Amino acid sequence: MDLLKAENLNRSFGGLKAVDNISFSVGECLIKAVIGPNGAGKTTLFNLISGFLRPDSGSIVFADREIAGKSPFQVAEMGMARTFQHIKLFPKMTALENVMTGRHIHSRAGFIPSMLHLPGMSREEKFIRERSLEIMESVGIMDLADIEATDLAYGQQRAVELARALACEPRLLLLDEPAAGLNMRETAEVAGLIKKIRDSGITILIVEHDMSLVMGISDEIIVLSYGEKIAEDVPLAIQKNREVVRVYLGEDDA
Amino acid sequence: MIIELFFQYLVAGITYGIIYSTVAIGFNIIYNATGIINFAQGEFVMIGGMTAVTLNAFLPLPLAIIIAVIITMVVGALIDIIFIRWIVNPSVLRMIIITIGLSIVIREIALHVWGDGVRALPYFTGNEITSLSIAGVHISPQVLWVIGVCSVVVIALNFFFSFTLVGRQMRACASNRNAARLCGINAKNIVTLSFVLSAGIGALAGCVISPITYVQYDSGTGLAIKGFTVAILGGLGNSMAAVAAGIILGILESFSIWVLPAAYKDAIAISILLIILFYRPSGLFGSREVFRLKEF
Amino acid sequence: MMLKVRNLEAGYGKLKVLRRVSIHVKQGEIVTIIGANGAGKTTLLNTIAGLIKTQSGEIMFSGKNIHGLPVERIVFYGCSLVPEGRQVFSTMTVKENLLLGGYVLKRKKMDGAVEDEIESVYSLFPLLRERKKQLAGTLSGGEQQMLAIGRALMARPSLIMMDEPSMGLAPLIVKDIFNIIYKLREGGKTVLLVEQNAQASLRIADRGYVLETGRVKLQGPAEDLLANRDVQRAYLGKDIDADNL
Amino acid sequence: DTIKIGAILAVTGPASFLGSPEAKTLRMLTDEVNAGGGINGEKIELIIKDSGANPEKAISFAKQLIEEDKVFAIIGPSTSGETMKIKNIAQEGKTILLSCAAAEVIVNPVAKYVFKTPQKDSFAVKKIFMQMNKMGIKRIGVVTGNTGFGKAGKAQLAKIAPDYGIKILVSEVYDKKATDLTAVVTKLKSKDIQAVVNWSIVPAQSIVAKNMKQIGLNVPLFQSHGFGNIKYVKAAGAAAEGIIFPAGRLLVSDALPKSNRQRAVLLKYKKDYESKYHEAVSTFGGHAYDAFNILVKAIREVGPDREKVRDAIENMKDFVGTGGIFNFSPTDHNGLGMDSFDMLTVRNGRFVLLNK
Amino acid sequence: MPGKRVLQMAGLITGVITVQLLTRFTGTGYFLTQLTMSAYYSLVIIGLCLLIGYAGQISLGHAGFFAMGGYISALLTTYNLLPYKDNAIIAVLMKTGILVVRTNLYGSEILYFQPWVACIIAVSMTVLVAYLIGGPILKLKGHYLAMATLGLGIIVYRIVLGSAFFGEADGLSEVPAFTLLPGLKVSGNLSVRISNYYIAWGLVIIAFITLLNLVDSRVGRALRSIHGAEDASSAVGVNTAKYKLNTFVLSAAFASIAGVFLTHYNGGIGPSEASVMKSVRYVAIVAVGGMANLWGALIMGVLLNFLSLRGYFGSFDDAVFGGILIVIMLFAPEGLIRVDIFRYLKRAVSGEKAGEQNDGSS
Ligand SMILES: Nc1ncnc2c1ncn2[C@@H]1O[C@H](COP(=O)(O)OP(=O)(O)OP(=O)(O)O)[C@@H](O)[C@H]1O
Ligand SMILES: Nc1ncnc2c1ncn2[C@@H]1O[C@H](COP(=O)(O)OP(=O)(O)OP(=O)(O)O)[C@@H](O)[C@H]1O
Ligand SMILES: [Mg+2]
Ligand SMILES: [Mg+2]
Repeated sequence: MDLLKAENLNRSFGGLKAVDNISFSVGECLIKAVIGPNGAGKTTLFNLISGFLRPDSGSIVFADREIAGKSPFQVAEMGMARTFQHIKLFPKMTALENVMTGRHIHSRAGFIPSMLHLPGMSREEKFIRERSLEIMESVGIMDLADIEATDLAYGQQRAVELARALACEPRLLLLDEPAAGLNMRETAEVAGLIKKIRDSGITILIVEHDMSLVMGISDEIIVLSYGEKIAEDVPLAIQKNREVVRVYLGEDDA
Repeated sequence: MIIELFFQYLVAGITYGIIYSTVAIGFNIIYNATGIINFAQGEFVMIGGMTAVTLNAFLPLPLAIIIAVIITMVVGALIDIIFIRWIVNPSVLRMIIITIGLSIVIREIALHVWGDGVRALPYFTGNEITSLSIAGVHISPQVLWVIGVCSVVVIALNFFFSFTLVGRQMRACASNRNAARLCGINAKNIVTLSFVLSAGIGALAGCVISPITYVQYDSGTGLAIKGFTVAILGGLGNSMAAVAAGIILGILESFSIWVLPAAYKDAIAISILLIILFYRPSGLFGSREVFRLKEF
Repeated sequence: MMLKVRNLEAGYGKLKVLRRVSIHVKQGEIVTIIGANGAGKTTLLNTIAGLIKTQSGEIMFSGKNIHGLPVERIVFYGCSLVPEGRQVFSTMTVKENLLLGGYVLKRKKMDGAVEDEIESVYSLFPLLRERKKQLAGTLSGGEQQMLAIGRALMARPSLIMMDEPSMGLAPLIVKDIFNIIYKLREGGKTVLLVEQNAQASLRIADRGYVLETGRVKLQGPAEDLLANRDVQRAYLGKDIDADNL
Repeated sequence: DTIKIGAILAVTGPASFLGSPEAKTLRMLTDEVNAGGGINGEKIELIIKDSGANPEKAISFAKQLIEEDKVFAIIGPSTSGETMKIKNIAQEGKTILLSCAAAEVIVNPVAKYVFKTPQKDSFAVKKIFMQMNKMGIKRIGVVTGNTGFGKAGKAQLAKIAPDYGIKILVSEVYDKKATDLTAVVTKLKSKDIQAVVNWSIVPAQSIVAKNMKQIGLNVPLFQSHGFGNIKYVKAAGAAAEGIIFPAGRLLVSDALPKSNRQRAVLLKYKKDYESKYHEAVSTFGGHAYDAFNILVKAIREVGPDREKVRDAIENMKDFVGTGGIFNFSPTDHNGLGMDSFDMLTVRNGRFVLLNK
Repeated sequence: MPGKRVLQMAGLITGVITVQLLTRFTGTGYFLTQLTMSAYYSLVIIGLCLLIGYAGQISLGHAGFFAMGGYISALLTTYNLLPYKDNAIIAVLMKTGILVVRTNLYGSEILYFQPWVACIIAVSMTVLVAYLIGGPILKLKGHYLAMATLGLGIIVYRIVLGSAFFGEADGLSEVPAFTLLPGLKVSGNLSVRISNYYIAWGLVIIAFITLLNLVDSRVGRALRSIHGAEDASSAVGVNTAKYKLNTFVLSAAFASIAGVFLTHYNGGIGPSEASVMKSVRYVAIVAVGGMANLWGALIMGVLLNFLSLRGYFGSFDDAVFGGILIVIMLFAPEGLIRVDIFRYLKRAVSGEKAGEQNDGSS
């Protein structure tokens, strides 16, 4: 069963076709990677899927529902979470609060109940906190919980962002360059983490330029170039694909 | 008769519009260099006008205007040096509030320096009752002066910001101050310069419009609101757009008086502004792309 | 000696990040600094560039004490920084970004050189030429990184400091970038490089430093560091691969 | 000991042209009375509160003055809106209020403790209409500022015009801070009118005059008694020539015949004020002048007893003030008649009596 | 209700009662007048604090909402409907008690809306307007949002200033007392000064506690996240448009309620309540209080309004206010009332020495 299915997606900016008639699908509990040269349209594709951009045409079906044109929060409520290429944490909030915000769709209290502090809210709040701490623990940033998120170093911020996305308990997780700014050891750790996430039943769509990561973890890879899909295959085949090597990997890739 | 009236309203609208635009341009300059709106901009206009009137008592008009503009520029520089320059990492809201505070304080100082009297420079050409009549449409020569000065300023500024290095540096500082400094730009001086420039242009505007509008210690506030409206309507940062937007707003106001009670003039003009903003959140001529990229 | 930092201490407010850091860079060298997340690499570069106030210590650049000088002065002396996270002027075009990078040349009364320099940046990054009229903020992440490097090069710095230049770039481009860095050195430039891609950066570098929680933990010729077991384990992830993949 | 007199005046803010001369006048008078030994030996303590023309502040101050300072009487406020807000408070606190604001609603219906010294707007309006009748003007346009003053004038003009057979073809309100009124006067021009009445204060009165001339609307311009300040004439320059308006006699005090009963009072006020503050007197300061003197006169007569003083004011006759000759009665808490106005005009940049 | 909140509430209530008792024993009961008025203004300010400080949406038009509440309820309770009493609708309304008759100061009869009805209509109209206009307005950002809200304020100002039935420049006067419950009425009458002090403060405390609850909850977190990074916030499922709108409407409702009550308390309202300067004042006080700091907003709101209404600044009211803005924004941009102060006080009280080295943690 495909969790996500995109058909004939198009999106252009001015005259530039950033996403040009792309179709693909992601099966449940798989890791699918999107790679391609800078400016190929990977982030744009993510933005289309997660509702941040409206496709010019095409359809996106997520969990059997059409989501093209839906707004980001609706898509999120349906079980899709994402991270951003440029880290977007909530400033003036601690790392823990950032992650707790990620629990938004799994808690209920609205304006009036919150204002009146109706019974049951303390329990909900306590649960949010505990669950968030668990998630932070699993990502290995428990000890950063009380530090203001934007004061953290780059790599730590990435981890908080990932934890926040995980706090949504999504069915599909979109990761835009999760290993950017991490050293090789940390990258390897992230690779392990992503696999763990996948094994816990979350489908993952990932954009990443670090080939050691991509080739190591992904089940399938799509390659974009100038907005078009130029290849879609398993990692080994992609590594050998002439076109991909020419536009993206370079000749003597290790 | 109807045609004649139409043109008379049109001329009135253009007059209003040009007055608003001259103020809006000053907003845009500081905005372009710092990304903030200087709510004390109206006060530059007031200081310019007031100083020129005071000087004109014993100096010839052109000299009075020149010196008034220079004095206002010095005031602009001082404001930056005393209040703005040494703030590390200014947030937009903080700057807005400081400039609002400045505008209030300057107004109060002006009240104590000049009293609450109403003043004006003499008409540059002719006097209060001279008007040129073109096919039954009357226009005061001072309006032509205002239009002339405004056009020169806009063209010069447009050239300045798009094609000169200093202009570009100003925009760079607004976009990302640290990055600008890494390019070797002395961001603090650039901001001071932008204050000086906008104070000068504000003061010049204050001088040329004062025969029409008069100046008083508190005339800055009203002008500032109109100038801000026009700057936003045009799309922040673009002086040419400000003039176009100013004239559009002026004409709207003027024609609204034709058909509706004048008491609601501002309400009508602003309702239209709101409607436009709802459809074009970046203003009439502002680039939507740039708008999306701006943080605040 | 191009750059000499001694006992530098710096941080944010009361938080001390750098603790008595001493490094030096010689003329014509590529020196790389590696370290875990939050080790203080960015803080170190920003402090040298003048963006962060020093708490104590000294920074000598080309024989001048630049400690405490404003950023723009330091740039003028020939020490440029490509900041972390591609801080391009997002509301200006690519071309304008480059022109601003060339401001230092103007101040040095070398106006004619600006156009040449733009040409040479375009030939390093042909993509930028294609996008020269686009607003920098709408560029893709990688394109912005190229622009940031290009802009710093515009000043013809004698020392160029780069904070994770390969971040977010396609493998092909990463190779290019490291090639370019290598070429920069051949063109007479000195490079101080902060990289997470320790492997690649140590390969092109002459010497390296390992920074850990604000202290210089290790230093030495690049080959030695590459071969160091601790470095391999901590930064190259050599043995983790085996356990986890 | 002392007699406390409170004053709530718009010394700063949009109505400072009213409050500022009023406050100066009161200070001058207090000094004068105290220097002369006070009222029957008791000194006056003057407490001026600057409301900045904000009603909510006027309310707060009125309560403060009445409950806390326990003042004997309150002079002010300067504007009608503020006065109307504190009318009840004064009434409830049984404190005499001598308002310096123009609107007739202040004294109509009559509230026991509330008086006012400025001439009624209706008299100014009638004076203007009488003049129009003389000049054979039947169709007029009206423009008013959006202040309390303008509002009251607009209402009276509309109400009284039919009595004099005059038609108002167009009536427009403009902003008190207007910078140019070409569009408004263009609207007037498009109607078949024989004269324009402008009812406002502050610069707009000069702007109307200028803009009319500039667009070639060459009909007589009548202004309100608010034009009574020579600086507006200066501001309007050549455009001020020929403007007709009703005013108290303060502005033409020099030109009054020796026989005029107000002459001495006016000249004294003018001399005292101008030598002390080095600025021209305005009729607004005169309102405070009259209020203060009426109060002092009443206290001198019956002693500092609030009820008695109130009665004394209500029954005061023939008091010669700057605004005219006051004759109060239980039904008239203003006490001025139509004869308190003269029609003035501007000739060669100076105020002169119109029919002279 | 969490224990912390109960403590805070108890503290506030004690403070309010203490002040009243103090004025009573020192014979300075007249202070209560201005304390009551300041309380109502603070109600506007804490609502605005939620909008600006937490949700990050500036509004330079809140005086407009205050004025809408005040003016509508003033109009409904002063407009004499007696001439229309034969009209069928009016007759029905009279029967149901929605319209009632009173005699005014001068002995004539006035048929007007029962103040409760007027209050409900006024607040619902404000809420409706805020709701309708909030949608499109809140799509704007930064200076554009500032302009649009400023514009909204100006429109309200122009309408009340230009409309005869709103009394134009004079505003509306002779607004009757508002009887909340039998024996408890909102009125400026001297005899009910103390009860009015408690009405005002009761209202403020309730509002304040609900806001404290709100910002400490899931909703508060969502609001702060919108403030910081709207994109990321919607990516975790926050309906940013809805949250912004709700906050806008909530703060407008607070302003409107404050307007209604203060108008009845003052017995009238004038156009200056709708002016731009008033809106600016509200925003400035929020800033001086420290933006995202409800306590700061409340304390500065009461303090500055109290001083200004007492006339302590004399003719320098505006100048002093402008000066305060500049000085605080220059030297204490986080506001004067800071959380650390409380923390410090707590430490001082519990006898601990203020820790020197352990910053960053805790
Ligand atoms: N808002 C926009 N306006 C105009 N052009 C845009 C916009 N967003 C993206 N583009 C252009 O669309 C193309 C695709 O951009 P995108 O960010 O999707 O690339 P990417 O594949 O994520 O690249 P990278 O790996 O460098 O992040 C780029 O050329 C970019 O310049
Ligand atoms: N603006 C700031 N305010 C407070 N603390 C900060 C700030 N920026 C960084 N820090 C802290 O300083 C430490 C060092 O940060 P720095 O950015 O120098 O690390 P780095 O080595 O560059 O890490 P990375 O490889 O992730 O970029 C971190 O612990 C971080 O939390
Ligand atoms: Mg991308
Ligand atoms: Mg770093």
